[in-house]
Amino acid sequence: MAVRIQSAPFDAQAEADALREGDRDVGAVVTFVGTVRDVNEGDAVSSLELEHYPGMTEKALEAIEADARARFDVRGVLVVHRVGPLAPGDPIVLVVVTGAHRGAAFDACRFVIDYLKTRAPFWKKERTPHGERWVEAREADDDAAARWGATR
Amino acid sequence: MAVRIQSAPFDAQAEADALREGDRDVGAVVTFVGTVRDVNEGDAVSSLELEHYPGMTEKALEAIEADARARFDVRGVLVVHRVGPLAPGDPIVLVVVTGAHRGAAFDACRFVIDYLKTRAPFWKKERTPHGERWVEAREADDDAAARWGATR
Amino acid sequence: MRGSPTLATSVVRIVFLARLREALGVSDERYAIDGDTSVGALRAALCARGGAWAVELAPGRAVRIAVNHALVRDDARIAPGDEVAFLPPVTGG
Amino acid sequence: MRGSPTLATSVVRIVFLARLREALGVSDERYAIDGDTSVGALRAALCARGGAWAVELAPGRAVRIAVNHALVRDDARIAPGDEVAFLPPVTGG
Repeated sequence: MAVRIQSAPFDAQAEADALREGDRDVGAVVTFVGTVRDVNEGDAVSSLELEHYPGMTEKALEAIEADARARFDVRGVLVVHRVGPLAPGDPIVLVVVTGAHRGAAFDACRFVIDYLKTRAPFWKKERTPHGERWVEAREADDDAAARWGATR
Repeated sequence: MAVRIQSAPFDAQAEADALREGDRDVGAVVTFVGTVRDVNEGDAVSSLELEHYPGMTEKALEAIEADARARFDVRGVLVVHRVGPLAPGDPIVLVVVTGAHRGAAFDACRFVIDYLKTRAPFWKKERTPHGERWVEAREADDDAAARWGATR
Repeated sequence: MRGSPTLATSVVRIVFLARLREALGVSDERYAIDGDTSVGALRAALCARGGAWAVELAPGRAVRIAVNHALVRDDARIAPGDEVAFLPPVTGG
Repeated sequence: MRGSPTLATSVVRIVFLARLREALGVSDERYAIDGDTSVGALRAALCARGGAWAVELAPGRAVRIAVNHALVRDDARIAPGDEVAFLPPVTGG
């Protein structure tokens, strides 16, 4: 049950091992990693800057994690999100969920990233051949979150 | 697009990095790891032996991988499954799927493990306080596979 | 008309994030509120500054507002010492 | 009555996996088939050996059969040189 915001990269295997450390009842580990693509809305992306709202972002992630644990029978949830300058191919976010069985672990992992994308105060600014621009929110992300029957 | 059957452990981060190597259009990496639980059907499990049917098992995994790529818009699929003696906490199987967006990557990863559990010729023999026994197939796994609208 | 910093009135801290900060040219400011104000009223008052304020904070614009780090609706109350943040649609993950 | 290994007849290789291998006490055997045989007929013939064979390969038992590494139904044909595998329900992953 951890949330971390950092600029350094992360190692998904090491994080997953740490999360399930000593918990031999875990049978399933589902991990999502979001990475920087080198194209967005048809334009090449040469770099990306991640901004967050210190204090609120951590609280928002913790609330999402608590919501996931309330909805799904899982054992561990970890969210690591990077901020600062990133390049194409770089990992941005890591969500790890451990559980006894894979069904709840898949659902919870997908729930966390779907909610993070629409509720956690992060913003991406990308550099393209046409200059810098703030990334627009994607309707597909709102739809994805809505599918979970938002509790708000 | 790879399938490996091995006795050695695997590193999910390294495998995922290799799978998306040089593919900057990847925005989502979904990984499933199945691990040995120290309890099954209420009995403590002290060790596990994984058997497979050399030749057929590889073909079955390749067929599942091809089916996943036909059904879902994903960029890369990797399946690594261990055989031989394993202990509680040990990783058994790794499924990694890369894609431009997370929806298809989650679906494909879940599809692969659901089909693997009901179609790939592997068998687990566990050692419990009551002696060795072959693990029974779980109906929940058949249900999970059925949900994908099996296309024989 | 910016809030007047008189002793009697109390002050809230307003924070602008990401694209809004750049569009408005302000990252944060101390804003004097007189007594019982709502989030909606504050937004309208800032909007009334005209220019980029009127464009970015117009009612139709997708701006979320948080008071002390919690997302709120327009009818939420603001109290002295609160931190009110104006957030563009989020794009993390 | 085990298949008789005469020259005229042809032979298939039968493989038994996991729990079946242990229950039947056989991992694989060369089995003579006379001409055109189906998977179902082969299963019935093995079943007719009685004992564990009759128990494990009885029609109701959840045994899958693969010919040359592909799962098949009972009506599938078997040809000389084929490898026929008897598989208990799988439990991988």
